[in-house]
Amino acid sequence: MIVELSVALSIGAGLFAVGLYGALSQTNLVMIMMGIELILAAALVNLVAFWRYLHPDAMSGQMFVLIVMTVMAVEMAVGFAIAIARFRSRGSVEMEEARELKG
Amino acid sequence: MTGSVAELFFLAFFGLAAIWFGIVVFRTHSMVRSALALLFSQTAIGAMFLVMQAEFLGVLQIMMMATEMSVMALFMVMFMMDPGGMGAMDMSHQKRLSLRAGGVGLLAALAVSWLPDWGPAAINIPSAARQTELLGIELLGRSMFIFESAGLTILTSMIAATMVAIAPRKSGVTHDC
Amino acid sequence: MLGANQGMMSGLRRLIANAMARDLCGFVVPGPDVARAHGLDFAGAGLHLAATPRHANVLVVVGPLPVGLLDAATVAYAQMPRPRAILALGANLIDPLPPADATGPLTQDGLVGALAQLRRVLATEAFSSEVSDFDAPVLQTRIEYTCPMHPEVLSDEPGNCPKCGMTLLPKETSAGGHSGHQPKESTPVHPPPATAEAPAQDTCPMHPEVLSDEPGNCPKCGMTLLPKETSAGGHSGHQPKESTPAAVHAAHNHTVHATAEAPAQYTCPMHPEVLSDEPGKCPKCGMFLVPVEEKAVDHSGHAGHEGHTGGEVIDGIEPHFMSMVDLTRNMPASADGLKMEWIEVPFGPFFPGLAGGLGLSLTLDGDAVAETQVQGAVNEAITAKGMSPAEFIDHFANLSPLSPVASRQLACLALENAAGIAVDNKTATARTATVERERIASHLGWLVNLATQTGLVWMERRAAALQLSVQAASRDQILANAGSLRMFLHRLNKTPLLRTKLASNGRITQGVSLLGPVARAQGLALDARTDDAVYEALGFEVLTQDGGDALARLYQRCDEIGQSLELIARAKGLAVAQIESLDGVSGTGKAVVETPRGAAHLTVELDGGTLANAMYQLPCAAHMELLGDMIKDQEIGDALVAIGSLDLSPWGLPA
Amino acid sequence: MNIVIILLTLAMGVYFIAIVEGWAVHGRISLSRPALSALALFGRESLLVRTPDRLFFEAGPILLLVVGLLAMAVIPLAPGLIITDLATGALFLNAALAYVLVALIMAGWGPNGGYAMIGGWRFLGQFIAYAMLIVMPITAVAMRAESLSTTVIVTSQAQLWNVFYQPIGFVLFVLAAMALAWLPPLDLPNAPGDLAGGFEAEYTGVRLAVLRLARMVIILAMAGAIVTFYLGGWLGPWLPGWLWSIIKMLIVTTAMLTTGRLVPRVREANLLAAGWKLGIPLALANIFLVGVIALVVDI
Repeated sequence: MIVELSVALSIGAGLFAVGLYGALSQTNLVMIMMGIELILAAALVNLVAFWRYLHPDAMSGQMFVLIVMTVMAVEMAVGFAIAIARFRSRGSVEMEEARELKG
Repeated sequence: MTGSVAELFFLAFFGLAAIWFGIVVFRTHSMVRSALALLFSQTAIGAMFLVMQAEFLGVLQIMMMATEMSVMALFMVMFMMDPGGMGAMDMSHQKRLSLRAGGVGLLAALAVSWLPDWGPAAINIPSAARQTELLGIELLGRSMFIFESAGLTILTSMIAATMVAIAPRKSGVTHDC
Repeated sequence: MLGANQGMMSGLRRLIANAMARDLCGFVVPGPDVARAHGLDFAGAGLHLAATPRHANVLVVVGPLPVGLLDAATVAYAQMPRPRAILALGANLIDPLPPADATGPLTQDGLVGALAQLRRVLATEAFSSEVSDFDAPVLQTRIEYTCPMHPEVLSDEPGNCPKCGMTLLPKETSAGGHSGHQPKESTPVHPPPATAEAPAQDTCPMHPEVLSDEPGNCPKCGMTLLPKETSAGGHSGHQPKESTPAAVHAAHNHTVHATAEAPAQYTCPMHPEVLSDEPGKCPKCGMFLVPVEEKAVDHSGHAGHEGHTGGEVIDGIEPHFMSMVDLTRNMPASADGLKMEWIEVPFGPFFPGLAGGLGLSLTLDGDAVAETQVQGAVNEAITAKGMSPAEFIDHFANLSPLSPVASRQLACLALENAAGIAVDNKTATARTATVERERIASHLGWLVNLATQTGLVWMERRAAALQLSVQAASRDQILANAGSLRMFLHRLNKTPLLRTKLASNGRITQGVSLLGPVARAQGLALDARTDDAVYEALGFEVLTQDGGDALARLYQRCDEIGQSLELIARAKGLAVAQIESLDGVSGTGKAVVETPRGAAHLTVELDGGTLANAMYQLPCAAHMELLGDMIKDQEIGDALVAIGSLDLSPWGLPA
Repeated sequence: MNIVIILLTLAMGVYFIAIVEGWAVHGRISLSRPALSALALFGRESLLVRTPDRLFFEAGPILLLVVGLLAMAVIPLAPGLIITDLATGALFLNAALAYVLVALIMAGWGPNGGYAMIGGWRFLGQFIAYAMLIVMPITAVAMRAESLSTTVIVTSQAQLWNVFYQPIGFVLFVLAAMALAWLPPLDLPNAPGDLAGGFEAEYTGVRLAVLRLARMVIILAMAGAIVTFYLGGWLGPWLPGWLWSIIKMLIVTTAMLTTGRLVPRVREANLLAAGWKLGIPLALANIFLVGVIALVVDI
């Protein structure tokens, strides 16, 4: 039983829950992206915690963190591009008004 | 053992700070505050990495998020109806569903993190300098392909994002739809 | 001292007060350019200048100010942190400002003396245990409450909106007590703050000031800038100028609700032939059906206000949802196609780098200029009737403090023409040389402003020193100075990056009649001096540039400085135009003089030795109209440089 | 003890910067004026604007100061004379400096004023132009030193200073450092001629004093970074190491404070274009060259 690991994982769980709530409940695309960022951050916490408390010798754990950070950056870039394009064409980034994206 | 207690304390402290800032993100009405709360949440996570002796990752996280979230703040101001939060506008929907989903997710993740026996904790952590070195060897050795793919992905997404975002040529298309 | 800070004069405070007395930082109204034209050298007197009143502790009032500028100066004073002092040079009536702490005549000696006086006052009275608030009618505000969603709801009491139940938010209006909303006079929405330290400060946010917590727009909630939509049914075309301070989404809710109440039809975005009265999915592709928009708008007329809090639910859209599409529909789009909120920011009348007194209000889209408003003339027209000629000449010269000599020359010429007096050639040449001297000084003053705008500190200092040395110098002194002047111009031309900064900035597209250096930089050989026999005798030829941008205007003015130096060298002396008296003369006379900013015209009617009428036309009026088109979509820095390149003088223009 | 010495150096350096800046702006050297100005600022009222975002308004200047001090923490003045010798010092410096942006956005947003807000967001644009030019030259420096630790970076220059080893990186880094410390001609966020003080425009009294102090600390930290990464840190003959560090830092600050004022302020769009179209390719070329040299030559 490693208390630190469980604490770190619980914090990851908390971040995940907050992020999930945000991603589902917000109406604005940018706010939804914030929720997704939080979910990814939760993943980061878990990865680092596993690396630290279980396999500190295996650097692939840290490398995975780097990849997730890249994914976060990509998500931002793509998300903002969509936001700009949508705002340009429709004047809104509210998801309520983007129902054709839901289909 | 004192080291472990201190580690536990700081882990919990920064972790709770991260969660609290994460909650602030969705509770404040001011969009700049929202983006900066997310920044501080991410910074607290970076501090957690430092506590967990992943120095390179921690510093990297702290550095990257400053830029990312500042850009986020700019977009929030651009794309929200009420970026100052003066109108105290409600910008959420399907609240109950979201709360339930979040709650279920929380419980499941908590159960997974506390129920199993994770085995003994690792004792020997490489020093920060050694870690950086090992990480470099990992990145440019065994994981080079993945690393390069990530690099290419980010390059592609940069270009694609720019393409999508720049103004379309005016060809009789009105923007008033 | 009225502007003292709260606190007893204890030991530490005494030290601080002494430090303050030695570290004076001034904010000059109407502007350093006017002060320099009067021969004031602040750097020489040991007074640093601040770009904003917030960073200053001395308000320097230079010369008598017209009423409009005094009000603006009062606001600037209110924005200065205490302890603050007023230094009035050659200005007696500065109401509504509090009485000056130090006064002096409008000369360099007067400035030095007044500063010494001020230092003594500051060192002893910077802190006071009894501090009264400064108040003036121009600073008054009144709090009104309004609904962020329904701007038409206005109330003197806090409470809830009768339409949607939201809490009403306070906003400030001027005490003038008009309920029509003018953007200039209100700042919306945050609750009034608890002022932090020290005596409650009247930081009046409401005036075209160099400070920026100002008029009408909350840059945060930006909602102020939204177009005003008046009725529930039709979007009445946006009028950005008249937008009300509180957020204005009157219409959009109604439209959304209308879609619910009206028997709207739903269609598939992919299959337009699918029409249904019920929301749901498309039988062909399974996509969500969307309401047909025109139908909704048709019915919005009877949607009314009822049922605002009602529970009608559209598929996929929650009740109370505020549609951003409707909100942004009528917003003006910027050049890049994005519909962003605009903020209106005042630049001037005391903005560093712009001519003192020139009040501009720029509507900014991001940091590009979307719209420009010029606040126009700063002083009243003079009523010449009944003035004696000498009186008229003085008044007319004071009308344009940036080029008083040329104005004096113009007045004298016109009066002499009216009286039929002929001036001998030598005097005429000497007078002309004085006008040329002023041209050099004025162009150097313009270079100081350009340097301020572009951040070239060495150039600012050097040009200011040269201007002060040339302005009142004799012919020999000017000629002795000519070498350093030419060297300065040479170094200016060599400045790296200045060329790229100015090139193709401030091009004029409109067909407005141009005057002076601006016209000549455009390639038009327009110069009142060509028709002048005196100039012809001096061998004057018109110089032109053909760029038509800010760079060409810089080169043009540099060339003109050189040309004026030559003209002064050829003339044998300097003399300021003057007329003793014209007893009992009647007649009409006209004259035109090429001032540093272009040709100025004056027609006077004399009746028995006093003036019956005077009609004048000063050069900058036409150029004022250029601003809007010239700086549209420019980045602020460039826009300000472009405005500066016209060398506008707001003084003496028709309102 | 280290901390005391470094803080003393910092205080002296800041005072020196104030004197040099007074000279650059007002054209005369006054030894007492900075002290008087600072005292006077403490005596002045610290106004709160009418409707601020109070949290950001207060936090902006303080965060800026903290960031400057954190950046100073990894600058070595001599072997062992450093507050924390992190294994990832170069990256840490970078991370700390990224928060200059955050502080400026806060300070710009907080006062609820047009000039301030434009100034704050302008700095974001400026950041996007210069950020890569901070990171990439540091990468090349770290490649040569084979470490991110600032002390190792200094010792790696024992044979040849990096300014000669990678001159392209040096020029880019100095320009980026000037942009980071918003020194003229890159003083877009507080441009006196366009924005009348920009994000500073609403600050008065003590808050303004903190803001200006923080800015000077940042200038000093950037000078320290330039000295550490490119000018061989404490390395030098005859004099003790810490003196060399200080002398070099003062020379670099003087150069940074004075030379930029000879050119007009750069427009943001041009800065972005230069940063991305010219700066980044050059920085990549620099990394490539350093890599090749490091493999081929043994210095």
